[in-house]
Amino acid sequence: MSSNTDYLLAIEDLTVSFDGFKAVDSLNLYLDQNELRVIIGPNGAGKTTVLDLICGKTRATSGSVKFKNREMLGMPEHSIVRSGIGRKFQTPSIYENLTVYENLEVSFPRGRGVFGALTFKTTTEVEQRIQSVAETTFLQDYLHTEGAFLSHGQKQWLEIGMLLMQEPELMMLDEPVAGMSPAEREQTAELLKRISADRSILVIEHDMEFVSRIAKKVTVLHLGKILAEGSMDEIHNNQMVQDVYLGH
Amino acid sequence: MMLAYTTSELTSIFTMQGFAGLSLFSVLLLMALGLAIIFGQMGVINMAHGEFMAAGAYTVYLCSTLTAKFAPAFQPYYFLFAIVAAFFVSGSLGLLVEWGLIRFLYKRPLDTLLATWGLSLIMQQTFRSTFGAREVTPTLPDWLMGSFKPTETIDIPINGVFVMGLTLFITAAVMFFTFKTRAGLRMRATVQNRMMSGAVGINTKVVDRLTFAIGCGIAGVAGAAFTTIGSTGPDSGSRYIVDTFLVVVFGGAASMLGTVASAFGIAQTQSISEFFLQGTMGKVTTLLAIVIILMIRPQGLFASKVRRA
Amino acid sequence: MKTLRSTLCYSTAALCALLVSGLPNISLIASESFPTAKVNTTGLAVTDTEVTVGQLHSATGTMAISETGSIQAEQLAIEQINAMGGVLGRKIKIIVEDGASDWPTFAEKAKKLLVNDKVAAVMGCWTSASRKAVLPVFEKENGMLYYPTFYEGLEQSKNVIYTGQEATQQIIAGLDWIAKEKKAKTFYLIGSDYIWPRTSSKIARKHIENVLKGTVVGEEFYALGHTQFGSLINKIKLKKPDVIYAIVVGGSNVSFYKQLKAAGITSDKQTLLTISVTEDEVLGIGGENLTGFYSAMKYFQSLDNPNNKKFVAAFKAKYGVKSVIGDVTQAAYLGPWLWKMAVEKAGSFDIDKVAAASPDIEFKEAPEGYVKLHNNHHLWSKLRIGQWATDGQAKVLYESGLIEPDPFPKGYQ
Amino acid sequence: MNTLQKRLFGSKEGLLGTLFLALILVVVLPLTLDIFRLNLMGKYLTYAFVAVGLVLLWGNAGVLSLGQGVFFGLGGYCMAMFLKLEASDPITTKIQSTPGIPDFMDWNQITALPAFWVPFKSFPFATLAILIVPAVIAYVVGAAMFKRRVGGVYFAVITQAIALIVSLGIDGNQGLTGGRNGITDLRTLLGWDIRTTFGQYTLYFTSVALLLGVIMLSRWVLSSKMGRILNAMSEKEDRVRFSGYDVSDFKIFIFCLAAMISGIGGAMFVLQVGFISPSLVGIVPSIEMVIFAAVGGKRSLLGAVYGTLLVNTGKSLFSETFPQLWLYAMGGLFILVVVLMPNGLAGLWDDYAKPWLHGAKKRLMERPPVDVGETKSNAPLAKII
Repeated sequence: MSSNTDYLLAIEDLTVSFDGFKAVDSLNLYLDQNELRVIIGPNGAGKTTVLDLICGKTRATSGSVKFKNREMLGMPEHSIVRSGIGRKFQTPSIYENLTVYENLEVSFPRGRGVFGALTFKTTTEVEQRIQSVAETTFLQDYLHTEGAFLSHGQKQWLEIGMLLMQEPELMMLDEPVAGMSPAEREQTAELLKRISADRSILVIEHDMEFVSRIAKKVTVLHLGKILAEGSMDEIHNNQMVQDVYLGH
Repeated sequence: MMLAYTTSELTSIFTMQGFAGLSLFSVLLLMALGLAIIFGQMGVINMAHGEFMAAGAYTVYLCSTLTAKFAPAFQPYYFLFAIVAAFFVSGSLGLLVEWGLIRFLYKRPLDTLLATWGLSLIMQQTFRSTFGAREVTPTLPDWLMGSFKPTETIDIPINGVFVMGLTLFITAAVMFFTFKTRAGLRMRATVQNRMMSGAVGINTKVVDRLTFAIGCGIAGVAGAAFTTIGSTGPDSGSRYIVDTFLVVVFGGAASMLGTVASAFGIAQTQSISEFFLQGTMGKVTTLLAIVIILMIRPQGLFASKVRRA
Repeated sequence: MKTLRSTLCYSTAALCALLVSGLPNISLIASESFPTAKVNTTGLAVTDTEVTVGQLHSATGTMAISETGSIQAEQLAIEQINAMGGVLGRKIKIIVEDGASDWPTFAEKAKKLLVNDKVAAVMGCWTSASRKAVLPVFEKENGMLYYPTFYEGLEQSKNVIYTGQEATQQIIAGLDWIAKEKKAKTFYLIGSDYIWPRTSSKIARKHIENVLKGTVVGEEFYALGHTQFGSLINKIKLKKPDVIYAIVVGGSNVSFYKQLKAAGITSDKQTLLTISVTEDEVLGIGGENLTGFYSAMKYFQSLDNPNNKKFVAAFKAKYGVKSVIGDVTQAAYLGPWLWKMAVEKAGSFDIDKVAAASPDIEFKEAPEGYVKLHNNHHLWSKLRIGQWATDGQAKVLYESGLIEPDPFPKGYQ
Repeated sequence: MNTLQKRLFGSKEGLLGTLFLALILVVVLPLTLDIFRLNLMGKYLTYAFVAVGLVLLWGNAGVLSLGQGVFFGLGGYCMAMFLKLEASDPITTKIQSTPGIPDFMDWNQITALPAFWVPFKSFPFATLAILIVPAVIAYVVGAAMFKRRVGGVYFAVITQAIALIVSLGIDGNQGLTGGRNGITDLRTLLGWDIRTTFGQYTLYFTSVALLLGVIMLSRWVLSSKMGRILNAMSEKEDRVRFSGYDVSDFKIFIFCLAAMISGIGGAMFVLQVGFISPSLVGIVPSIEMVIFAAVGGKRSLLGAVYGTLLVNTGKSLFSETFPQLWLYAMGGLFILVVVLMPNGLAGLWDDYAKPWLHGAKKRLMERPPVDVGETKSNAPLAKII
C-alpha cells in the first residue's frame, strides 16, 4: 500500500472494528489539493468515525491514511495536527471560559511546547492574525466576549476560526451548520467557499440544501463503505442512494 | 527447610493457604460490590463507603447487645437477622445521604469525592460519640467460631466459609438484580442514557436514589460480615476504603465481572506475597503491583468497549 | 481551653469522702509554709492556691481507644491528690489537650502547654511516636513529662519520668518463665510494624538465642490496622513453634486473636505469650477469644493486694463498674503521685529541682505494689504473668522480684 | 503597568492582593502573635505551599491529585536527612553501638550509614534534592499516567494509593527511614540552632518570603500562554489536543511544578517543627491539603494561603476548645465548601465583597462607571489572582 500519489489525502483500505462490528470497512478515499469534499450518509454510516480515524482520535484496525504521502496512522493527535490537519467537532468545541480573542490566541501555532508556552509573546503578527481571522469568521465585534455568551452559530464560526489560526492544509468540519439560522447558513457557505481557495476541506453534513450549495464532489457513506461518489446531481439521481435514504 | 515436612502436611498447608486467599477474596469482593455499583453505575465516588460498612457492623453489635439483654435464648440465631438489619440500616442511611447531599453533585465526580470524605469524618465522629472510641465486638454465636477439620491437619475456619457463602449470595443477588429484573433494567438504562431513560418514563431520580441506597446497603452487609473476622471501631471504615477503591478501579469501573476478577487477583497476590515475604512488605508489594499495572493499563482489567464520544 | 477546675477542685463532699478513704497515707502539707516566690522561681503556672498541669493524650483518632484509660487514671489520681490537700498545699488544675493521634499535633500541643500555659508538669503521650515528637520540645522548653506506656527503652531524659516498663523489664523475665514452665525451645515472633514491637522483638530474639539457647522460627511485622492474618496463621502452622510471642497492637489485635481461634489455634494446643494485651485490649478482643493465653505485664486488675483493691474501687466508683484497668492505666495513675512526691521532696515546683529530686522516690501505695524511681528516671518494678479467662480478667500465675530498669541493655542491642 | 509586573502580580487588583497578604504575613501576624502562635502560623504556611501547588494542578489544570502529601513528605525527608546527619555527630551519639549514625539506625542494628543517606551530608545536595526528588517522582508517575490519558477520578484514586504505598513503605523500613516515629530531634542547620526564638522568627520570615516567591512564580506561569492552555485543557481536553498541543506534556509539567512547590513546603515544615514522620505523607494529610485549597478557592493562589491559614487556625482553636467536635466541623466544612461554595473564599470575595467595594468606591467618587472595554482587556489576568 505504499503508493506515492499527488493526492493531499489518500485513505486506503481503512478498517476499524469495535468488538467485531466494522464501523468503517475497507474504505478508500482520495482528496486533491484545494478540494472541497462533502461526505454524506445516513446515521451510523461511519462518517464521524472516518474523521476520528484520520485525526487519530480512534485507532484504526488496519489500512492506511496518507497525508502529503506521510502515514498518519499511529501518530499521536497533536503530531497529526502539526502536520497540517485541522478538525472541528460535531458539537462546537470552544473554550467557554476564554474570550474569543483568547480562544484564537491559544490556537495560534506557536509556543506549542511547554517552554514555548511559558515564553510565548503576543506579537503584532499574532494580533493581526487574530484580527483578520475574527473578521473572516464574522466575530470582529465579539473579540472580548467570553465563549459561553456566543450564539450556537457563532460558536461554530469561532471553532472554524480556531482552525484557521492553525493554517491547516486540510480542514475537517463535522456538521458546521448544525443549529444555524438560514441567514447564518448562507454566511457559512460563503465562508467555506472563501477559505477553500487555498486549502482542502472535508465536510460532513446532513443539510442537503447546504450541501448542494457548497459541494463540487460528494461521497456517500453507508455501513462503513462508500456507496457512491460524484457530483451532487449524480448522487441525487443514484438509485442506491435513494434506497438507503428512504430506508429500502 | 521444606524437607522437614511430610507431603500430607504440605498439602494441608497449601489447602489452607488457598483458603486464606479465597477468604481474602470474598472480603475484598464484598467490600467492593457496593462501591462498584455506586461508582460504576452512577459515577459517584463514595469515600464514605467504609463508614457505611462500619454502620452495618455497629448494627450487628447493637443487635448482639440487645439480644444478650432481652432475649438471651435467641442468641444463636440473632446474627442472621442482624445481617438483614445491617442492610436496611446502611441502606436507609444511603437514601438519606443521596437525598441530602449526593443529588446536588451528579456530574461532578471529584466533588462527590471531597464531599463524601467530609461525610466520612462526620460519620466517624458520630460512631465515636455513640459507641465510644474503643473497638467493639459483638458476641458471635458459637456455630460461627471454630473450624472444620476435614483431615487431622487441615483447619478451615467457619467464619471464613460463612463470609464466602455470604459473598457468593450477594454477588448472585446483585447480578440477578442487575440483569434479570425490571428495576435492574431501569438502572442500566439510566446509566446508558439518562436523558432517553427520562424520556421513556423512567424516574431517573428514584433510580439514582435506589441505586445509591442498595450500594450502601451492601456495604452494610459487608460490615456485618466483617464482625466475624475483626473488630469494629469508629475508624474501621477508613482502613478499608483504599483497598476497596483499588479493587473497583483495577477491575475496570463499569464491569461487574471485572470487580470479581480484580478482587480475586488482588487477594491471591496479597495472600501469596504475605506467605513468602514479611508482613508489611507483602502488602506494599501488592499495592505497588496494582499501581504499576494500572499505569500500564489504566482502563483496568475489564474495560467496557464503547466508542468514545 | 478546657479546664476541669470546677469538677476537680470543688467535687462533692460525698465523692471526696469516698476518694479519701481510698487514698495512700501521705501527710498533708499547708501552702503557707511554702511561699510561691520560693517554690516557683522559673515562672511556672503556680499561684498561692493552685498549680496547673497539662494532660496530653489522644481523645480522638485511632489512639483514642488506648489512651482513654490513661486519661481517666490521671484525672482520678489528681482528684485524689486534690482531695487530700493538693501539692505543697496547692490544688492541681488540669489543662487537657487533644493530641488527636497525630504526632505533629502532639508536638504543637506540648509546646502550647509549656510555652503558653507554663504548666508545671505534663501527664501524657502513649505511643512512642508521640513521645519522640514531643521529647525535643520538653528538652528545649525544660518541661516535665510523665509517660505511662511500657515502651522500647533506648531513651533517657532529664525531662521525662517513665512510669511504664522499658523493654527488658517486660520481656526477659517473661521469656525465662515460659521457657522453664513450658520447656519451650522454638518461638514465633509477631508484631505490629513500629519501633516498640520491633525493639521488643529484637530483645526477645537475643534472649531466646543467647540465653535460653532456643530458636526463633519466624519473625514478622504487620502494618498497624492490618486485619487479614490468614497467611500468617498458615505459616505458624507450618513452623509449629512451642510459643507464639505476640506484640500486635490496636485494631489488628482483635482480628489476630479471632482468626487464631477460628483457625483452631487455641490454648489447649498452643502456648501464646503476649506483651501487648491488657484488660483494655481484652475488652475489644473478647475474653472468649483469648482464654488460656498468657500476658506478661507488671500489673493486672485482678492483683490481690490492699493498694490495688482501693484503687480498683475508686476507679470503678468514678468511671462505672464496667470499666476495666490495664497495665498502662495503672502506670498512668502513678504519674501524678510520683510528681507530687518529687515536688514535695524538692520543696519546689522548679523543673530542675523536681528532676533532681525524682531518683529514689518510693511509692509504697502503688496499686502494682511497691515502686521506686531509678536514677535513670524509670521505675523498679516486678513482672507478672497472667493467664486470661473468659470473663476478661487474668489469673496471676507468676510474679518476679523487683527488676532494675535498664533502658540501654548491654548485649541486647 | 509593565509586562513583567503584570505577569508576576496579575492586574492592579492582584498586585494589591499580594501586597495585602504580604502585609498580613510580614507585619500584622508577627506583631500580634507571640512566638508560639507565630511558629504555628509558620507551620501552616508550609502547608500553603502544597495548597498553592494544588491551585495550579487542580484549580487550573483540572487534575486532582490526592497524593500531594507524598511530595511534601519527600521534600521534608530530604531536609530531615540532612539535619539528622548533622545532629548525629560521633560525640552526641557516643552512647550508641555505632556512633555517628542516626539513633534510629543504631536501634535497628544498622552499623553503617546506608548508601542513599551518604550524599545528604552535603547541604547543597540536600537542597537540590528537596526540589529534584519530588519533581522526579512526579515526572515518573505523571508520565506513566498522563501519557496513557489517565485522568479525573482514576488519577485521584491512584495518587491516593501511592500516598498509602509511600507511607507504608516508610513505616516498614524503620532502619532506613525512622519508621512510624519518623526522623526526630533535629537541632541545627549548618550549626545554626533552629529551635531558638531568633531561629524561629528567621524561619518564619523565610517561609513567608519563599511562599510569596512561589505565588509570584505561579502567577507568572499562569499568566503565560501556559495558563490559558491549562484552563482550556481542564475544560476541553480534546480541543487542545486538536489544536496541536501534547496535552500530557503540559500536565506533566504542572504536576512536577506542583510537586516541587510542595517539596519546598515540606522542607520548611521540617525546619520549623523539627521533625518529619510518615503521618505527614499518607492519605489523610494529602486530602486535607486539598480541602485547604478548596476553602480558599481552588483557582485562587492567594485564596489558597488564606484557606490554609483559616482551616488550620480553626483546627487549632477548635481542638483546644471542643476536641470532640473538631471532626464534625471539619467534615461539615468539606461538604459546605464543595456543595455551596465551589469557588471558596475567593468566590465569596468576587461575588460579594468586590461588588460592594466597587459600589462604595463609586458612591465615594461620584464618578461615572469605569469603562467596560478597559476592564475587559484586563480580564484574562484579573481571573488569575
